[in-house]
Amino acid sequence: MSDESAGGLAVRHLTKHFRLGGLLSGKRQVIQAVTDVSLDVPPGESVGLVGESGCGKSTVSRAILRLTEPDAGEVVFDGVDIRQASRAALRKLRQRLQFIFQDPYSSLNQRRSIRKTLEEPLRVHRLGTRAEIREKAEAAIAEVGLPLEALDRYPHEFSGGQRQRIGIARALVLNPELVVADEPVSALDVSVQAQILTLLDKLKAQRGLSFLFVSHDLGVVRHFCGSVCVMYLGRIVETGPTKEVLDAPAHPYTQLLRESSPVPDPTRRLTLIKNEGEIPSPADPPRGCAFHTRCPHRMPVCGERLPELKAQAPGRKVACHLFD
Amino acid sequence: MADTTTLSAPRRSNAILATLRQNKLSWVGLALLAAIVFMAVFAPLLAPHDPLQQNIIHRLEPPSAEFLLGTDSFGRDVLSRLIYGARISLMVGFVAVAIAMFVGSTIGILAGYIGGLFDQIVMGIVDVMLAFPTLLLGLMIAAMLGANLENLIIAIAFTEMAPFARVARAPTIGLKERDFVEAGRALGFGPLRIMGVHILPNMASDVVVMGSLWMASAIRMEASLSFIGLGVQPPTPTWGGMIREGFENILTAWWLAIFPSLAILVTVLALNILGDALRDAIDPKLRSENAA
Amino acid sequence: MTDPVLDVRGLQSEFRIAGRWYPAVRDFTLAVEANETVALVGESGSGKSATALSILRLLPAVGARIAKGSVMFAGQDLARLSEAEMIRLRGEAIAMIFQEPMTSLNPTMTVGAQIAEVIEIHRGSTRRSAMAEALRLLEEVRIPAARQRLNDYPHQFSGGMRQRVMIAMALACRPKLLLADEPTTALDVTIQGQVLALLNELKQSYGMSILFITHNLGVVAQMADRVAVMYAGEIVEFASVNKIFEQPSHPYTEVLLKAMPRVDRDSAGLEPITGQVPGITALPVGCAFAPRCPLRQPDCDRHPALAPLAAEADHVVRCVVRAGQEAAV
Amino acid sequence: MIRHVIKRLLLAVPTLLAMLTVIFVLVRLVPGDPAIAMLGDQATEASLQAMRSQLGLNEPIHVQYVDFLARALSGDFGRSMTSGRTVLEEVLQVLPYTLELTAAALFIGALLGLPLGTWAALRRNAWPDYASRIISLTGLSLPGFVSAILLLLVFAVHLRWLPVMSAAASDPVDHLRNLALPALNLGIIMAAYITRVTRSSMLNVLGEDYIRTARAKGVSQTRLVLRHALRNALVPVVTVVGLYFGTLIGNSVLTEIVFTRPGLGKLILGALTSRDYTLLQGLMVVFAAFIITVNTLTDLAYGLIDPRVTYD
Repeated sequence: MSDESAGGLAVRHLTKHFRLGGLLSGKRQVIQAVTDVSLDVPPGESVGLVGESGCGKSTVSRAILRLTEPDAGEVVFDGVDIRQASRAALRKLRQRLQFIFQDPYSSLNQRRSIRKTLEEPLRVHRLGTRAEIREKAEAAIAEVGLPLEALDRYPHEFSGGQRQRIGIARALVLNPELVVADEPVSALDVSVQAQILTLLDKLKAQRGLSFLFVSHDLGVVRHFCGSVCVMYLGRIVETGPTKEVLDAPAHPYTQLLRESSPVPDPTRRLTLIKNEGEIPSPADPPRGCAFHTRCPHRMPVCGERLPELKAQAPGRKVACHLFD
Repeated sequence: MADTTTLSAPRRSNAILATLRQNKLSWVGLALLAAIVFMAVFAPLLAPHDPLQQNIIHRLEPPSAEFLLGTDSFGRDVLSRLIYGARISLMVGFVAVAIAMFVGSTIGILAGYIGGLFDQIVMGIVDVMLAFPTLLLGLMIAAMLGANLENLIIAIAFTEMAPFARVARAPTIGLKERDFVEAGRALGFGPLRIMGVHILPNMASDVVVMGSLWMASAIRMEASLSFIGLGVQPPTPTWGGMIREGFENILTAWWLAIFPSLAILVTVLALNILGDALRDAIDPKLRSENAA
Repeated sequence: MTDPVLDVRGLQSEFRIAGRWYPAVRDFTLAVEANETVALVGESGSGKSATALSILRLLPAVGARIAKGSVMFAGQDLARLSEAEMIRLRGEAIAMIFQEPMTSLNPTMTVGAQIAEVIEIHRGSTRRSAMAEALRLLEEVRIPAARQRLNDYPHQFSGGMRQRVMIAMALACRPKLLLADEPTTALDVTIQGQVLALLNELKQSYGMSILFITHNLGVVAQMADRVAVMYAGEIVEFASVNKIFEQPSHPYTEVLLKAMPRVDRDSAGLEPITGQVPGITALPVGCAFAPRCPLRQPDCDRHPALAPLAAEADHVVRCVVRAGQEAAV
Repeated sequence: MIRHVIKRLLLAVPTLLAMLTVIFVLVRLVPGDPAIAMLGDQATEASLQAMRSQLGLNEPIHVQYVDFLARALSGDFGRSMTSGRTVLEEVLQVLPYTLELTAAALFIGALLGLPLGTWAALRRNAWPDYASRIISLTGLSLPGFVSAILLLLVFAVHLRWLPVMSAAASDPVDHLRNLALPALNLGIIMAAYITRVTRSSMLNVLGEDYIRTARAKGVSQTRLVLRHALRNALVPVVTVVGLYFGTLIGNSVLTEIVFTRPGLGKLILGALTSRDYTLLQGLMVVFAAFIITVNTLTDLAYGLIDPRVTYD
């Protein structure tokens, strides 16, 4: 695989299947949320993870921080496998990897002031004296563009966009190197979304942060991410530099995704290419290539054999039998 | 600073108090409850007669100027016994619910947070306990342990543990999935900190509200057990015991059964009104409906 | 040109909060022509959904009211009809579809029964013929194996399929006007494409008009003939779709367009503005957008009226800076 | 649907086992010697020994457990110590009275509670709402024996419309007259619960998106309530009826005592006062079986009301 330079994140063959239903309750089924996903986030880079609901993009992001325990695979950060790490090592790693959530309303504890929310991680990790911790919290709130008075208020006093800033500040206090952001702007209105994206741009540039950026919005990913991984039903179907992938998508699913994304330009209305069928359930994915049931280019082989994710051009990989 | 956002003016928000202020009925409940607690605390000062003093000459007298609520078959003053009876009812209700609340909600939080097989087994047991009629369960336990104050409290506390476990578990599971708890895990917080600092305060109000409703139920149960004869034994005055005596004389002395019945009704009703109002206040769905 | 299908004038809808009435929709004037799609675009809190609910008089019975204005439809003022007359009209001449396909269908009735119900109510058909018509409608919105699915319950359908059922239900009585409130917002983008294409096709074959409510400018560009941009309960700009995107004239419209990262080309940098949409209890006295506006002037303290841009009668803007001083009220 | 029924029936088996286990543990947790408890302090050592072996107390605990389970599952709950008849005979003799009483109470409860709760929800924060809330709150604050005594004082003692004692009667009219007050007593309490839950569940349903859809379709108010809202609102109502069935049985015990009516309640009280240990244990098993049956019926009712349940 590509370079595993120090400091970066390397995910290898990550798999997570959820078992639903038990002995007595419900139908027993296995949701194949993520299967054999490998990706790299080099230091200082932003990698986008896009796909539609149920494609497993959120599960990947959560499994990386062990918010859900993966079934198999490796998650290596700066040479340490997070899944094998000792308790102490994991505690250290937690400081270097942080998470930003989608819903600004549920990501903050209603009953704790912003100051407590921001100081708590520093206290738990014993990072500095009382005065130092106070200073760090104040620096973080200023860095996300909120006034210092915000520290002594409670979450319900803030708007969605402001809460998202606080969530970002909380992720920043531990001074992480990599931030995993799960749809951080999709709950926000366009004008507020632009504010948060601009803030994240600034943090990326000033702090040299790397991002794994999960989103369903190709426009947002094009703006924020240098490279992109497209997922469909638990697997990565295409990766490469964002511009190239979006301007000249190779995988038929990426093409469909790109052509279905509406463009704010009435002179370029979509003449939707053959777009039929539903997204299959991850509990019962089709055999072979998971996309073959909807694919306009399907061939007999597509229903039988799983296409491998292979290099198709420099920096670009596609999992499709068209490129065999 | 281009990207500094401004804050709206700070607003004082204590939605629970605000809702209580609006709900006039809750004030009635609160006032009634305060009066009953006052009566229980200052019973020796308020009672016109000794509740245990028998007086054969005055037996089964209807309400009069001297005996405002009449006398019982031993000639004891019904009003004084009623005032002292409040002590047993409130004490049993409060202590039993406090025990049930503590044990039950600890079980509920642990089951909800740990989840998996542990949760299934614990909640299975809780469900079986819930399925038994509380009164029957209390009846059995009190009968087997023997009728006295401690056993009465144990019996009631035991039957009411299961509902508290259920009440504590549901929000725990909801909160466990919430992003701020996940954020705590991502930040490296331990399970005790997450349960104690992030989950407990967010669900405590649910449990406390249930507490006031279940205290009503505990007082009802105490009265029922005393009525059957499995409560605190005579001659100690209890409302349930007084009704039992009144029931035996129902055709001749109506006042014996009526007044303790009303006392129980008022106490339980006051607690239910209060609990209801509190529940409305903490339920964000109901609250937003009220606001709009 | 013939009369417009829907002609709303000076509509004001209010909500009661803590005992006082506050306007969620203000001075709303808009006409929808026959077989035309008018998009109502704005962020949350802009009053676009409240507008649609006001037209169909579906605002909550308690705590909400239409305070002013008229809603002319087929020669009647809907704001003044009795509830019984409105019931006859809903689902018959005007239909509505909603944002959440997962919760907008009754979980305890089969989809066939839910579609047939509209026909039974308004056409007085028998259950049998209504079900036959329901089947035809399901086929028309391209539900695969419609005959088998007629007696299925909503939970057996995916989100996209449920939205198709909603559309079938809305079309059952061939309405003249369809109110579509964010019909694709909850759907995945590839499914959104399917539903938008279907709506465009049905609009042609049924000859109906659509009032399409959305926050997504990309969807607006796909669907609309004319566009009304809403902010804080008011229309701030109204023009043909080409004008809106080529020559956005209200500073808020410009901001919206610049703030949206595009999939088809690189954006050098987004140009966000600070602040957020004001709540309906705290509306500024003058221009509602002034506190966030880069073009703000002293005159903006006065509340501006919708006024045509110079020499363009069909492009109106609520801005003293852009549409001339004399328009201020 | 058939799969659903089978699954629910299978689900009842482990619950029954769990309940039997709880009963077994509970009975054995009692401090002191049950033989002494039963025969009294004056009993001779020989008669105590005989009692212990008769109760199987000399066996190791796991043998006792298996024996208890095996007997219980085969319907053998032992013999009453006082009457000498089998527990099953004792129970079957009075069961019809309790069943009749609870069924009548459920009927009255639903008849009063469903319309009252619906009306309150439709007139939220108007007088029907307040009235129904106060009435239902009072209803569920009343201990069963208090309301029973109040009813007795008013209808039997004061007005003399109905009999004070309601024992068995051969004449059907007398039978109904005997049933009237106890059933009304339990029915009022049940109605209080049903009113409350119907109101809140109806309020929830009326706020649902699909109710708005129905209104947008031009559905009239009556049809909206009867056809779209009521069925969906019924699910929590059934849950609560199932859940409060235990409370209903508990209250039926008190009711039977006050009205001196035969039934399980009287039987249990007799067992308690005569310290009839086997009868008590047997009665608990009968109650457990009763409650599991009700819970299973409740689950099956969900399947009839809500199609989502049967298809999961």
